[in-house]
Amino acid sequence: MTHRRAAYFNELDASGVRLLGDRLRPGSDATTVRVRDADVLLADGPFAETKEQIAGFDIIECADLDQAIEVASKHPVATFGAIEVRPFWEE
Amino acid sequence: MTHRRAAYFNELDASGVRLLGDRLRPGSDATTVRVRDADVLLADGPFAETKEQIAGFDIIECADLDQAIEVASKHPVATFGAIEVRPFWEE
Amino acid sequence: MTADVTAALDEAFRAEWGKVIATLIGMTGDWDLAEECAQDAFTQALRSWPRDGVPRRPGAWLTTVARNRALDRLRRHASEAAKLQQAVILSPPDDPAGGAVDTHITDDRLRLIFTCCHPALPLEARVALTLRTLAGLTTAEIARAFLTAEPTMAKRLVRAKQKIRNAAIPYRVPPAHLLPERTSGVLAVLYLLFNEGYAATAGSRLVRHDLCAEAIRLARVLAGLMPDEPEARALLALMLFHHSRRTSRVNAAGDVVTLENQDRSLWDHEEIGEGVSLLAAAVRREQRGPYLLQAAIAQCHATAATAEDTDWGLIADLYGVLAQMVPSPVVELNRAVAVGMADGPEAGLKLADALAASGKLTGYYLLPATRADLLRRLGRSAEAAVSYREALDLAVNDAERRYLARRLAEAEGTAPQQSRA
Amino acid sequence: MTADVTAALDEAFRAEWGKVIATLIGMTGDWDLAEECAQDAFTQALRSWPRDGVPRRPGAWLTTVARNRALDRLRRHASEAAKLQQAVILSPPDDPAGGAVDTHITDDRLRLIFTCCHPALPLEARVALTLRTLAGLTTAEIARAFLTAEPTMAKRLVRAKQKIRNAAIPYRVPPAHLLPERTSGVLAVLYLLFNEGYAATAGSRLVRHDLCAEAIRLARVLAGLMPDEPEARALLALMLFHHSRRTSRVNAAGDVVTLENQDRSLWDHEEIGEGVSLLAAAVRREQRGPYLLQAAIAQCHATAATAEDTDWGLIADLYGVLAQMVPSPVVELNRAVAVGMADGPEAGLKLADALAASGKLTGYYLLPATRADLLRRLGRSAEAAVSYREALDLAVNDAERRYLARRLAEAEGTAPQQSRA
Repeated sequence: MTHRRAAYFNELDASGVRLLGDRLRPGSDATTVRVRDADVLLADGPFAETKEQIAGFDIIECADLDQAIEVASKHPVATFGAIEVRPFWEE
Repeated sequence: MTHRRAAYFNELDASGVRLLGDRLRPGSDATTVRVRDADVLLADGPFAETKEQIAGFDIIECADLDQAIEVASKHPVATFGAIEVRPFWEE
Repeated sequence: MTADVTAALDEAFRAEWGKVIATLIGMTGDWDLAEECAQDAFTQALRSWPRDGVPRRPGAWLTTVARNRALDRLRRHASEAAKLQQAVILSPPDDPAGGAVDTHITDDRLRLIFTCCHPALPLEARVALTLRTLAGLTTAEIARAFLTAEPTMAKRLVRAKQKIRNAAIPYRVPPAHLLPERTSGVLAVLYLLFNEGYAATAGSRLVRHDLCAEAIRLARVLAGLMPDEPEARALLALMLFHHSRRTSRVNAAGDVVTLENQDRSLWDHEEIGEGVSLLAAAVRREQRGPYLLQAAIAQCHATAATAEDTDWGLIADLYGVLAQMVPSPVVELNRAVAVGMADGPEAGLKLADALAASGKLTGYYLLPATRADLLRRLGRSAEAAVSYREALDLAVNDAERRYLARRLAEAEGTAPQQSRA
Repeated sequence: MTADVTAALDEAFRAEWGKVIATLIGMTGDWDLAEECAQDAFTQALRSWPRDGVPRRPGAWLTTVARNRALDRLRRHASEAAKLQQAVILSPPDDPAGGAVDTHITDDRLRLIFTCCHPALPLEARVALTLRTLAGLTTAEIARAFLTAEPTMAKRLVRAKQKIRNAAIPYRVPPAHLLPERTSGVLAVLYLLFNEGYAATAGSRLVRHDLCAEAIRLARVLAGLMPDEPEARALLALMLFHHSRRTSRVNAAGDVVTLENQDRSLWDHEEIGEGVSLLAAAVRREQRGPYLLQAAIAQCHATAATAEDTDWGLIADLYGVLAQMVPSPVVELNRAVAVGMADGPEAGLKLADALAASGKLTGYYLLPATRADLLRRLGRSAEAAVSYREALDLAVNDAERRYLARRLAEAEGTAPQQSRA
């Protein structure tokens, strides 16, 4: 991990905003599972055939979207990739 | 939550395989954050413009891919959607 | 109902709708509930004002009625106990006379406008939501104004409100470090709204609702709410300068009349006067934002007694500063026009040619149209004709096309030469 | 080096490569290390066998050398202490004589084949990995066999090994509840391999390496490793029946010779005999899988003394059972052909027409080709010509196209009628 990455995650963890997070192996190591007519169908690779793939995730607890955007915009990946901020489903 | 869903997740949690997991709000509630030339650029919606969107995730701890496939194939969504099994990055 | 009461209701609706909504969202956090209760309050006014007379402070009256309605509704839902508690905490003590309420309302309306214009919402949703919650336009009116089907617009509004709730877009004036960026986002939405209305008045489109008037009204509210923000005042001034020319921009035949040929006696000098004083106040702040520069340029035109009196040299300089602040080929093109007027067509053509060579405005009809005008003024009719034809191929607006066709005919010598401007 | 030693090395390579690799992966869990050490062991044999003579048990010798090499390498990397520990735990006590090693090897090879054919790998990777690790083909050979560039094939192999490691595809024979499904996956890969080779021998393609022979060798290994699996034996029998006809399938001009016109004295009767006894052993298990049915059909052809002796009635019945087990329009088409032979072209045409009406085989050249043959036999030349032309438009294989063109010419009466089959 680069110094910049480490600094970012240390700060996030220290602030208590990040509850959990990790990098995922690339899409080429993914296996997509579907069940159709009781058959388990496997496919090599991710479910979506887009060029962009999910590289990791962090679960953060924020007061509002502005705080989440601030956290996301400081993520090392934001400068060349994209961070998708998605709320959890609350029933 | 339907009975079938509840049964699946109860079993998963009881077996100790599922460490964590939750449903995400749909892509229409997502905000994608990019930083370019020090500007924070926001876009309404998810980063990938595919028809299929991520609806949730579960972090499971499995001995191998076969076990992960078994867990995935029993997920209520597997019969109409797809479950992407992605390993974590281990350094 | 007497005409007096009808006028009072109308006036109250225009002036108070946004305030009432803003207060109720601030109090309950529920956008749909806020809309319903505001609607209820206005319905109640429709019933009771003709009977009991118009209250001394109609805004306070409406807010109080709407707030009580909201509290009633929330109390009725025992399951929403938590919400109610929050509502009670957030709501100030009842004050039917409306003494202390106004400052609170002011804050809420500013929170509302920043929330409606939050950059995490799609641009068209920001515009629609602003028109619905702040200006009080109905979904049908907004749909008509944007030539969209009503169900589409309704869906867009529902989606936007859902996203605000589900993604937890905060209902607040952004903190200091976000304020400049978010403010310019709000101003951009209002200016887009204005331009949408302004373009429509010159095109073949019929709009029932005057988007320009709504944009000006909202800009005035914003400038009032943010007295320390010179750009808000400058935007209002800019809109007023444009708006002052609305009746002289198109002739009886529906053709565009260029600025130089407009009848300046038709201009709305009251609006121009207001723009001038707004701009003077804004300039005192010693910040030079893009709206201030654009307003200053518009002021040069608005305050010139005749087209010949226009201070093209100053306009060219202002475009030069603007181009440095917000690099844009359209600004460069306008600068070329100004230079063409200040220093002669030769100098303007040089800039326009450089811009054409850069390829940055390929496909934009105003580039060949500008080159054509400059070439015409240099007496190079054949080249002018080529450029007019090019512009004609790219233009989509009917009135613009008629203007270009007329110029093309002149350049080709197939029509009587008009008086040279 | 004497010819004896060369032959021994060659034989050892073919027989032992897969076993050595399988043992080393089982021991270290590292596919690349396993390949490198197996390569080292064979290099070592190349040096020492000519000097010291061929060891009594070449396989055990190679395995021991490769294993020691792997342990050396792992020891050298102090940082890989954990890996080494695991390796030591997993590796059986050294046994250079190879007494108890064989059963262990057997298990490992089965684990290897199931891992290579894991359904989470892309199909082409399964095939390539099987050829590389079990059959010992080089990347260059596999690339050539599949008409792929070598770097592409190398990348595919690297990717597959990475996925096995990173996605934790288990190195094992699947547990009972997964075994039937996974076994049929392995059989499918081997049959695909065989068909790839078989189709190539009749096309205009040149393959250096005989994929059919490799497929048969691997199927034989699998049938030996899974004596309780009748489908493994049946697949081997099926391959042998097809392979027995390899020399008679194409004439000197490169044209396809249909089964009925082949010179049966050219058939490899040793292979047919092996197929017959394999199938007899498989049938005793009282399970009827799709490979068993296909092998039984192939046996009907392989054991008929002349084309006229073919038991078409039995073949039609077998296709009927197969179609119920694995619904497939191609099986239906084959059934139509068999019925056409057993009960006359009228009955066959009825089935083929129903299939054509279903639209399930649209675009597949063998459907119009079959209909054309049936129409020809019914003397309906004009309709036959239309169908031959249709088939010709769809066929891609050169030899098949020549056959169809010849038949078309006959049906159109522009060529001398060949002897009717």
